[in-house]
Amino acid sequence: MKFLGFIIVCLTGALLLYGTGEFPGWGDPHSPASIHLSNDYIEKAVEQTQVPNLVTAVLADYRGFDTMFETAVVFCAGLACFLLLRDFKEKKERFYRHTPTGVILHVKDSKKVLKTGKEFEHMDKDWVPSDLIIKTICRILIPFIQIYALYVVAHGDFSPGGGFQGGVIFGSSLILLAISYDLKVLVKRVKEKILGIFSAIGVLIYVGIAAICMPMGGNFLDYSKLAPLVPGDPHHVRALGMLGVEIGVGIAVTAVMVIIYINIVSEGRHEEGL
Amino acid sequence: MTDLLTLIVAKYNYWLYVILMMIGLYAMIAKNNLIKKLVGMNIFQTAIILFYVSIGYKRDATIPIIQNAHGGNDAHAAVIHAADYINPLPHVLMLTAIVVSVATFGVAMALAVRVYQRYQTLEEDELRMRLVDIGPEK
Amino acid sequence: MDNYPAIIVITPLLAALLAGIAAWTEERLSYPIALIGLAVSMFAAFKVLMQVITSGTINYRMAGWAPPMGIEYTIDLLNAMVLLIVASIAFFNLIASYKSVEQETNDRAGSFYAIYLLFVTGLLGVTATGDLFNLYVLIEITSLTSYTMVALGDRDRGPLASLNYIFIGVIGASFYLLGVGYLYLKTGSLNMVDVANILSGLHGSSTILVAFILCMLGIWIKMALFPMHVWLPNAYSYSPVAFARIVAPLMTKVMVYVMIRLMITVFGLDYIFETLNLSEAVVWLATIAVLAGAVMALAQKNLKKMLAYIIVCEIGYMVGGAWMGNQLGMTGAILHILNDALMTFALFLAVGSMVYKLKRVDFIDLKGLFGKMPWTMAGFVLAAFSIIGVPPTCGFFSKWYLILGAFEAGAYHFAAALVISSLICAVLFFKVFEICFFEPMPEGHGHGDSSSHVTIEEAPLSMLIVSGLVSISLIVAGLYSGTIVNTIILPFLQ
Amino acid sequence: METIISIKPLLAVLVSLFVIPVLVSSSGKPNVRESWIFVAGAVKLVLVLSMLPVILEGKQIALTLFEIAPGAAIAFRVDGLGMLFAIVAASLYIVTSIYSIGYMRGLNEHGQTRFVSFFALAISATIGAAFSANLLTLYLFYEILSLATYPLVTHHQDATSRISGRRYLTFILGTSIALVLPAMIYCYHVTGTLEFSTAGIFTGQLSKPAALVLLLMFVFGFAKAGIMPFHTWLPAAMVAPTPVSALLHAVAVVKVGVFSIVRVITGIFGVDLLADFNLGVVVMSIASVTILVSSCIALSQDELKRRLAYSTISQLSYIIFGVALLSPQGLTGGVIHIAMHAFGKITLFFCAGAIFVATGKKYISQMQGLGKKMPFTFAAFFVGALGVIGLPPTGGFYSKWNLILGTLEAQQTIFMLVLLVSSFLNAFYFLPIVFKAFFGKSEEEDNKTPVKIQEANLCLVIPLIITAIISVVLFFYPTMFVNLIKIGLSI
Repeated sequence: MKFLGFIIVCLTGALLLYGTGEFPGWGDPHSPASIHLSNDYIEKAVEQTQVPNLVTAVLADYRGFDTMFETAVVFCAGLACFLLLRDFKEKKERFYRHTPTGVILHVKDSKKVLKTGKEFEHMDKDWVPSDLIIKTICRILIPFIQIYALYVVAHGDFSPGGGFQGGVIFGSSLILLAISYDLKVLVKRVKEKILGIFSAIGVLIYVGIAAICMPMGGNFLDYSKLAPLVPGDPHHVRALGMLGVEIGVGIAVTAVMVIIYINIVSEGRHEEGL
Repeated sequence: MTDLLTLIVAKYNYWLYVILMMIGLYAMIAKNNLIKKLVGMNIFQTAIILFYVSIGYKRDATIPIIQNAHGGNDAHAAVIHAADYINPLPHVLMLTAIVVSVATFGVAMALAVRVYQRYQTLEEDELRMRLVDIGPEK
Repeated sequence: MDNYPAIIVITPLLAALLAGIAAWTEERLSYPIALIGLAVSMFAAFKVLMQVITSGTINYRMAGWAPPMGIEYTIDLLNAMVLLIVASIAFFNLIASYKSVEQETNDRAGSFYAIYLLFVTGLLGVTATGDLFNLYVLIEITSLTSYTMVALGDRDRGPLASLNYIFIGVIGASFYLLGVGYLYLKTGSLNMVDVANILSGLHGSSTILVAFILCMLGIWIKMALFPMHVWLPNAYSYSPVAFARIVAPLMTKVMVYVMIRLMITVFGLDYIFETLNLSEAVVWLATIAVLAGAVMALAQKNLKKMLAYIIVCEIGYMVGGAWMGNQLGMTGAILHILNDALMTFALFLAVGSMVYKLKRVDFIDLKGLFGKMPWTMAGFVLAAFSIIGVPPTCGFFSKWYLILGAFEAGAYHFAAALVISSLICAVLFFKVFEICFFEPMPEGHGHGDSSSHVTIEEAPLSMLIVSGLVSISLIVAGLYSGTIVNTIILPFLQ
Repeated sequence: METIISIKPLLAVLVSLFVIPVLVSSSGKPNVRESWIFVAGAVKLVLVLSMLPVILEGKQIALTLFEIAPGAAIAFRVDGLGMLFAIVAASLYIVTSIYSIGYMRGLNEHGQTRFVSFFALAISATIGAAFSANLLTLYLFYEILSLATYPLVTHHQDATSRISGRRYLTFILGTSIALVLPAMIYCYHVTGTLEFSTAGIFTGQLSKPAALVLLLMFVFGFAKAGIMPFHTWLPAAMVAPTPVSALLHAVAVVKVGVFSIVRVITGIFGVDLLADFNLGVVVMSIASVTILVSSCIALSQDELKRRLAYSTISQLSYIIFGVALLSPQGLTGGVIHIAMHAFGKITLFFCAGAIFVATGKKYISQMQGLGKKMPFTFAAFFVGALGVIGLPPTGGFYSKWNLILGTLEAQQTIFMLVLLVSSFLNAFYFLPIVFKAFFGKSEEEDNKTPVKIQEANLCLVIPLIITAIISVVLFFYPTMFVNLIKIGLSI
């Protein structure tokens, strides 16, 4: 197998290199790729869409259709992880800590569930005493991370950023919560049901905005036809449309990030993670 | 020889991407551990991203964000030279490709977890033996 | 309203999202939502086909941007036909699948339907799009969903099979993506028509050659052309029947469509057959694929596996026909996309009903099935005849065109392979029939009472009706294949 | 030649298809079911006969259903040959239905509904083949017939029928897919049409070797005609209930095979082409080998039905032989033998079945002295035997006579000898049965345990008497069939 693999790899590499023979030099400003379409984008995009960040303009408008399915892919991944891993069966054995004494109880049968309140605390099997410093620092950091994420989403039109980036950052803030405290905290804060619904709603916002354009008399995704619906300068309607879909993307990505994380670290049990 | 060198120097990042991709592909084919295969898969996809991004690069040009175009309308005033900005399209495409590969990777990880839950191993040869153990197929 | 092209693809997506929400809030709504979504999409596809037949190709600009800057849907006769096939098969399968989904997905029907609809969305998009990169994204949607489904089926082997499927699938998709990259680097465009125009000046460029090879390799891996088929049998036989019934007829056919689309629209037949002159080699490959698929099918002991290998063999038919380099062959290949979709659908419908009743479909489980499920078996027999190529079922007529094309191209080995494979298929299916017809029902096995006298236990009515419809459509499609060729395929090829 | 567009041929084909659902639905009530069979059979016969006068006027009836590709449609055209075959099949279908009721009920077989349904399907396919306007349609019905007969052959659903069913399919389906299909498509590829025409469809595209290969592919490919070495399915198929053997293996199936070969020789290649290439002799020699060998084998068979089967094989080759003579006399003799042999051989099969039902005896050696107990049956058997041997006063004589004239006409003296020899062989393996039956000492007389044996029930006896009478009548009035042939082949 190894040898065969090696042969295949070498053949592929040779093929690809053979192809590079006629490539234009790297960074050649006159290569077809840099002439044919990109010039149109660079020159026309701003006046057509009022969005100086060309990547966002192309991503969310010219090729917005791609991006919609890309978001659908994200949604699909979340759904897949849920379907594949989520396991609603209760875990067999549980560990509780009696807060006042610090005594640890080991409950064998899954039926018996102690009420976790101020007296008992449900804890992970391989439990490490949670570190105060980490907890505190993360508690301070997380809000800033989330603000930053929102900024990245909102400001994607003018500076590097956009729905995906923002969504990822926001999701990672939540994941940080799960890492610094433990999974139960996250699951308690962000209900699984909410995540599931939001992952769909995020995409729905995108598809919805795109679909509304059709009854408004435009083609699918044609934001310019939304002018009657949105207040303000009709010039900016495209930019606003993009902002809308970026928000949708952000929501979807956040939700899916968390879904994937929760399901994978807890093998779908949602009881204890890393 | 020298011209080969010049060729390589002129397009070294294409050569790099090819090498990177070969590494990834080899890992996917030859490695015995499923997680290693997954890592190989990521390297493979990253190589492609490198390739696309290098297509987009343009000598002495900056990122495709139009300067002093905030607020839009005065963008007409500032005249835009295509030569000043690199090609935005490959970056867009790669944004999509990255998301796709992440999604795929997520699903693959989930599957790996499932496999581990069922067989308590991720080594292919051991898995094969396990499969023989559980007998004829459903 | 001229938005039908978009609606075909969008409604399943919307339905998928709503079903995804319903899965969390009101589970029983998800099925009707899915049903409505697919019905609308099928209707739109029908309208589009009619429109294309009467008034020529439709160009639909996403976001209203003119290509190549924007993404465009270019719907001509070919993909209008394929769109209708995909949408309608997805719809009817959904009708047939309600019971088996209940049976197989433990209380997660909602999410199942969401994935199912996403898969259909992907297929429809792949078929409709006129943009190379958009094609890639949609291929990935279909792949991602099918990875999931495969893993959901067989508890023991599903996940592992699916993981291997992912590795191969990713390689395939990435090859295609690389091919597109090479094309983009040379042409600077992603719109199929635009690329084709620029390419016409670039014949003989090594980069384009590599791009072509990469694209073809990628698509071949995705369509499981021998010897790149290894993922298919497991993937199809481990996935839940509700899904196997749609992935088996559609996935490979749509990929064949993509191949034909790339050959005709992007690279151009004259480039492939005159500049490169690869026809010989690929037809030989197809010949081997046909024979290998048939022979491997002979070795199977499980009905699903056997059918999976028959699909591998059928793919050989279409690839061979498409690469024959003459109009007859191409006609045969395109006609076979339709016919093979129908036949495979009919076969897997029957198998689905069997699985629903018997749980297992190893050959030994099929004893006395003619007595037990006569109507299901009737459908199965008809579909089998179509695969074997017995007139007047549709399988015969596409075979007719393929063999004619082979004769015209002088590819007698391919014609021989077709004949041999239909002989082998005859052997395969009559092996099954004999078990179902001669061997009495085993005691104490199967469903309900295991008394020696056979009791009729048919599949649910929904399955029977659908499989009845499809079986009839096999014959109708066969008898009207002349009309189909004259109104759709030949005009497209001219 | 004037052509009339009419839907009658289609109806004639479909009538027994339409009746199948009725049969299935009335599976509980045998009498209702059988009455429906008769209705369908009668309607079919009437439809066929209603077209007869038109045909005899020298016109044709045509109907194109589906245009698959230019020159290859699914279409019907009723001409002399088709008419002849259709009349034989349709009329014998009714007789056989009566017979099969008696037989199936006499032995109360299982799955009678399935039996009659597929029977109806088979007869539809036969009529369809008779009325086919082109090779594609003919092939279509040929295949349908093969598959429709499979459940009939394997009706008993036991090990032996499984094996013989397997052999049946291997030869019938295998050859038709492996040989006929490519040959047919090649013809279409070369000429762009598959329409039967007495001039043939080839206009000099074929070299002699190519023509030879194609011809052989067709002659062996239509394995229903039982040309050696593709004959073994026929004896194997004798495990089927006797009505099946009678209709399908004396009339429908085997005759469709022969009919197809006749069509190919006269309609695809055209007599003249073959004459130019002088390929008739090849076919004739193949046929002669089959005739002689199978006759010899028949001599050695003790089971009556197997002996009949082998005699069928040799008789079928007579027809091919006659057509391959490529001379008017030969063609006439060959084609008319389709009819003559049909009536003769079905009589024999009916007798075999009747004997089996009445006495449970299958083997010729057990049949000594039965003639006294079952006079009508054995009388009919005698007539049938005469018909097959080709002696007056039976129609068989007429066809034999024409064949021999044909050989003389074509100066093929050796082949004439073949005919004579084989006729003697026929006589040797049939007549002794009758003589033993009438004059031999029956077993009961040796061992004094008299077993009560009398004629089988009327449903069995009447049909065989009818067919016997018909085959005698045909000796005196063969003219209609002859005219049909002359019209059909325009000779």
